[in-house]
Amino acid sequence: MYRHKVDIKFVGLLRLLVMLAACIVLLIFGFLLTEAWPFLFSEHGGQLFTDAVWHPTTGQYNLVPVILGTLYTTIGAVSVAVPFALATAIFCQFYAPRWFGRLYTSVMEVLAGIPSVVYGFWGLVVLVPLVASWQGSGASLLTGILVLSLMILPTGTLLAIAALKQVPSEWIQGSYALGLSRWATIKNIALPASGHGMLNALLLQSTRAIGETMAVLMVCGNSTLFPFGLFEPVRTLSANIALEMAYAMEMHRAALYSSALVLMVMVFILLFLNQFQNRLESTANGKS
Amino acid sequence: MTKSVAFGRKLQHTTPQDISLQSGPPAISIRNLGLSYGGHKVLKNINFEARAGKITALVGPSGCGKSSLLSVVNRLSDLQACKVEGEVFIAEDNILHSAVNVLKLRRRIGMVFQKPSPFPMSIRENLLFPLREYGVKGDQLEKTLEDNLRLVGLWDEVKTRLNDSALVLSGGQQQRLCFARCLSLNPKVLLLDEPCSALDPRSTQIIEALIWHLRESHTILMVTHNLAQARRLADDVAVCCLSDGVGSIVESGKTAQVFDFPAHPVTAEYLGFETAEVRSSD
Amino acid sequence: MTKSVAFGRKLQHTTPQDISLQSGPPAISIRNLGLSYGGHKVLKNINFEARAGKITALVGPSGCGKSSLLSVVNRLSDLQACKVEGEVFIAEDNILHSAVNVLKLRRRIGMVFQKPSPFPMSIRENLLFPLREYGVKGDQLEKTLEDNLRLVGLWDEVKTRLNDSALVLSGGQQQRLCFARCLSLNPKVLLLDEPCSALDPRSTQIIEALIWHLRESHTILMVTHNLAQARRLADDVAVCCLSDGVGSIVESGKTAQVFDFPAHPVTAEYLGFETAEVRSSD
Amino acid sequence: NQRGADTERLLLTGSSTMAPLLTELAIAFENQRGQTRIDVQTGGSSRGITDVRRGLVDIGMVSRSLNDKEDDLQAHLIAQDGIGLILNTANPVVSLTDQQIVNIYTGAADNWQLFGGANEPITVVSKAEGRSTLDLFLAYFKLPVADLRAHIIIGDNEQGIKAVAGNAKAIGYVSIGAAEYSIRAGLPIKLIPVNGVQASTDSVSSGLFPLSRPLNLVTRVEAKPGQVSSTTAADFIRFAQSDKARALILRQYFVPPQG
Amino acid sequence: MMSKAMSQGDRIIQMGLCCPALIICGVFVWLLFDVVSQGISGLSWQFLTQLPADAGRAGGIVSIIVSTFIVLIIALLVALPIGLGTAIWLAEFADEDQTGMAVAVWVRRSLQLLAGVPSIVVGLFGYAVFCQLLGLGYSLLAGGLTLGCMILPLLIGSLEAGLRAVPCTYRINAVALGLSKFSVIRRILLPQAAPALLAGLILSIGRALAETAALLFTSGYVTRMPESVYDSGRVLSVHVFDLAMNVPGGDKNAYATALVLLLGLLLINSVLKKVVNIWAAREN
Ligand SMILES: Nc1ncnc2c1ncn2[C@@H]1O[C@H](COP(=O)(O)OP(=O)(O)OP(=O)(O)O)[C@@H](O)[C@H]1O
Ligand SMILES: Nc1ncnc2c1ncn2[C@@H]1O[C@H](COP(=O)(O)OP(=O)(O)OP(=O)(O)O)[C@@H](O)[C@H]1O
Ligand SMILES: [Mg+2]
Ligand SMILES: [Mg+2]
Repeated sequence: MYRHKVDIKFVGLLRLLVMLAACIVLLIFGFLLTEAWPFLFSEHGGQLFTDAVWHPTTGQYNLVPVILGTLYTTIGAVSVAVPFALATAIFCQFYAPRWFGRLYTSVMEVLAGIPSVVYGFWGLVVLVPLVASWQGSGASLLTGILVLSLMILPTGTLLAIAALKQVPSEWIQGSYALGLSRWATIKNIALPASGHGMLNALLLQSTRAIGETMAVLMVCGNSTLFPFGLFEPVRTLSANIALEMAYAMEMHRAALYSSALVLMVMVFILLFLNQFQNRLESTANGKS
Repeated sequence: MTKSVAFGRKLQHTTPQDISLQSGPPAISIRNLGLSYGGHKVLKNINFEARAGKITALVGPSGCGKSSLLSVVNRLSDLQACKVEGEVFIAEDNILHSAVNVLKLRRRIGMVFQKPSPFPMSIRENLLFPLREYGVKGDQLEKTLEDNLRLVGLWDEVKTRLNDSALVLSGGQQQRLCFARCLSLNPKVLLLDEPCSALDPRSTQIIEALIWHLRESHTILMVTHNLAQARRLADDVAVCCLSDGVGSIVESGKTAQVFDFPAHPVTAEYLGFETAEVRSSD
Repeated sequence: MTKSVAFGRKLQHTTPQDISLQSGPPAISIRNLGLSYGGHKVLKNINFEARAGKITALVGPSGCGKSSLLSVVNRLSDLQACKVEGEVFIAEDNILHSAVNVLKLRRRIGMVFQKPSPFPMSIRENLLFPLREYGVKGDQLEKTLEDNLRLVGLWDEVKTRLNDSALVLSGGQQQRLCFARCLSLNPKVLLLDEPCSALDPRSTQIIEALIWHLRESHTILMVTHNLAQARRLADDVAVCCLSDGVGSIVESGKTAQVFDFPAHPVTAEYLGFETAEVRSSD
Repeated sequence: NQRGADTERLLLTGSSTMAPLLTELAIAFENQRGQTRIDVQTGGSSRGITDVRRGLVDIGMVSRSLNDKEDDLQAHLIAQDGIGLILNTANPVVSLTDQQIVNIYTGAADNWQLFGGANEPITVVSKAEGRSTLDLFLAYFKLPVADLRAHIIIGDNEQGIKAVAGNAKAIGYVSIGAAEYSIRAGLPIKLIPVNGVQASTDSVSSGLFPLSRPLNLVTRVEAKPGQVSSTTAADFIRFAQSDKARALILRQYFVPPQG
Repeated sequence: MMSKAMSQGDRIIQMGLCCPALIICGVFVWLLFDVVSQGISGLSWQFLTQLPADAGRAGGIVSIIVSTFIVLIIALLVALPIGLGTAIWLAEFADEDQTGMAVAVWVRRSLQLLAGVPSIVVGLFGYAVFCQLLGLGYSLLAGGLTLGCMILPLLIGSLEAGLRAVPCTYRINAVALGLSKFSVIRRILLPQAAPALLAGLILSIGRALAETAALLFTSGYVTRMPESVYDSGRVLSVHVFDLAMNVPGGDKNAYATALVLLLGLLLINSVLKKVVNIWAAREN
């Protein structure tokens, strides 16, 4: 491939930057691996899935309820947030008056910057008693899902709006010129054309939900028992780390780092699923 | 988005919401139309009539506002940051009235754009999805697909790859696809913005024959740079010219009349290019 | 992205990296060229010559691969997912050789596209920014700007708004701007993909005169659907036709020869459209 | 990190409970001494211990007493923190015996009716495993950690206070100082006596309250002599244990050690 | 827009879409109202200009604002070049050959993975690498670097999407003129992608300001006015966290600090938008 002189240097620089960006995760992975090593690669390793409960101070390390808790909260939060984010994005872009769209975007931008403690705090003081007055202790999977979905909504909405904005106006105009209604235009042109960006936003928000710590910690109840219902308390992997890391010693500490590794593996699986789905989609559409 | 509408007296005899889908093609009459993009005036004092069931050609130099004019007629101008004044009557209704149901209006008015832009989907879906939106179902769909692709002479070229993306078609194929898409909805008025600009002579002939065939049953307003084409096809011609950077219609009337006895010196000059020989000027 | 290159014997007498920028316009000779998009064959067995300093017109039905052919000549095909076979010689160099410096090559070969697409910047910058890239400086810039805009007849239309965005120009204005941009780099070969399709007759005449004026000093290969234009301008004509969905050159030679005594029945049929009358077919 | 050669620097890491207190102490010490700079960082008691052991910091903050395995370290008591059980003020229950508390925390008793309250399930709030408050609680009630049945597991005190304040059915245990402050600030919680002893900072300071933990500053036993920082460290520890620090400790709702 | 351009179905859908938008609005208004109403009483000129006292219950937050600002600047200084470079490579160069495409898949995957790492883990990692390995100790620099790592995925994601949305014809035209990719990117693609760039930047800044756990372990807990980037300094979100969770009676100032954070974000966002608008106007 022939390149401009400037471009040769430019690409070199870019490659360097790309390597830097890609390396960070490797470094983190390596860091976790070394910290988790004494636990993961000793006789304890299997205990993560075979022990009866999570009682690290007595040498019991069953992580399954916590993994389930993470899955439930994430799936729950994403399935609550996605319809709302999508609906509001479409509303802002196609139905609402322009000023509303602009105002809404600004508000979302600010909300995206609220520290997760504030969401957690608000959840703890407002939502937990609200749910408690209805059923259970209030600190539960349900509250966790609600707070988490609130947290990922602003960024999700913003990314969805951005994806819709990127659909070329020729296509939108062409559709309107056929006398098609807005909804037909959205359904057939805008959504498919922005699908890739939407999916990316979804993925980003799912990973964010998986990794979120503070807010979840404050409203979920954090019990390490198996969760059986919406009003039961759950603990997530990241809350587990945040709750216990400060006081954990030796094997307990290594077990916590192992749980961080488990978390990363979960994210990784999610990414693979996504890619698999992408491939399915592209073969279905018959696009090259 | 803002839009100033003339609430003229003429309106009183009609309820503009109910743009009727009567069977016959309607006449289009443009009165005192002006258009400006954010303060920059592009068209002013446009007055002319496109007769029902006839072909009216709109000719004029590049940049004089022909495309902009067309976009007013089906209210696509709503989507641009432009300001429109005056009245456009289709049959008896002033379609610039804010209460007009623009969806019905646009369904009734087909448009083919200067730059062809198929949707990012398969060739088949490009035609079928608008139909489905309008409630056409089953076998009817496939039939309409084939009929319309045949009409524009594209069927044989694409019949084996109907499921391929429409975006990889050649320029001319894209334009014909857009024409077919527009026809599949059975509009009564056709706005054609240089429908043959990307086409070879064979396709041009197919499209010209098609346009000719659509006369009578459709009111056709077409922009063309090809004066020979205008002469061949059009019943009427409107000549749009720039004066002081603003476009206006300097002359309109029966084709033969305008071409052979141009009333306006600007028209005469413009039409003079039709026959110019390049080599001789060298 | 992949690209198969014929390492023919012919190559041995030249070092392809050094596409020389000699003063005169070079001849283009295309040999056994084939092209396919991901398995779908579009062109095969293309053989013809565009003589140095002459105008060669490439005509043929829509979708037969004319644009694709042009894109091979300046290696724009590299950007598409297409496979190219055969050889394209410009002067003595096979430009399909992988070691060719495509940047120098493209600088030497100007191209005007079927769909005009100015850059999203001011009119002035559209012209000046490529020049600056090539190291042109100072007063020279302004001069080149004016000269080239005048050449394409756009100067008077835009001189007061050189700093406005080029994207709001009308279709025809955009195309002329792209032409001017291409000329400002002083190419020796011009590839024109329907340079007049978006133009009104007046601009068409300007551009045709310009093309005629650029003859001798440039080798020009132009795609056109306008057979009259081909006849007016071209020294040679190559006719590209589809057979079994694959394009190939069925006939090429001196314009008068091809038009008046077509050797091939397909050519005869195709050229027959030039004079066809639509109304009569109705 | 090496600016101002004439400035002595001291770094403290450890318990987040102690961090606000030590920040205030550090400011007071700096004002007194001049030319000194004390940075307080949190990270948990175990971080404090690890960092002191590795020699990364001069002083660690540890909110529990040192155990047998930590005899390479030396603890300097600077304050006491009592742990009291709290209920929502809407709860009519006013006292619980130790056995009743054990029953509640093991799940054997799960309704307030059993203790004269409303017919409502009990929401048990406990601390996360490994935390020194939990260890203290378990040790006092002689409960194995495996027997705990908590509905809400919390991290910091304030979370516990807010959890109980927002839920009339909840019971929890938190730092008495924090609880007293919140009660004064009007939050709907109340402290209940443990083993008949009123839970208050006074009973903690008098040594009567059974559930209390030490707040320690920790150094290495064989801190190398002659280091500037270590003398500064020694000075600072002495300052933290002096009378001048008492007021500050009280202001942070902890209990200065008696004597 | 033009309300008359709607069919019956459209109107129903508009209603249908309006509801979620209003629900969301309602919830967020509730949340914002809480923060604002509780925080506004603590807000004063003194609060913005004094140092914190009594573990944050009294005094102001000036040193904390300064620390936050420095950490944010460092994070952006680190993340912007890397993010921009990576996004450009991914969007413009990765598809050139087979290896590039394969590498791009992994780079993207690693970034998405990075987005999923819990912030507390990033914090521990930042502590291990920047504070200990690189010897920066608890410092604003270490905090900024850690934060830079955290916002990278978000930044790159939106930048790449923005670049990819620029129509291909520009690239083809530029290539046909034999222009270097560098100048095409600088003069055409980046200006065209500027709105996306801005959106990504605003998102990242929001994320950065919201971050707590990672900074607690790296930039630290010290409330003193920082004198250099090597000093430890507490950022706003850590302050909010500490006041709300660790300091009895810290709620009021926690709310006030959260409010300051929101107002600051609003200010930064609007300034950025202005700047980009002016820049875009100049470019065209
Ligand atoms: N969206 C827009 N914003 C601002 N100015 C515009 C816009 N669209 C068109 N214009 C300007 O309005 C004038 C008329 O443009 P229009 O596209 O209607 O011309 P046209 O007659 O169709 O020309 P052509 O035959 O070359 O296509 C031109 O000067 C153009 O620069
Ligand atoms: N990128 C692509 N991928 C796949 N197929 C393509 C691509 N580009 C063009 N084709 C196909 O190749 C054929 C030739 O296209 P090309 O654009 O070269 O035609 P053309 O002769 O220029 O036609 P026109 O006169 O209509 O512009 C067409 O059938 C088209 O569908
Ligand atoms: Mg036009
Ligand atoms: Mg073509």
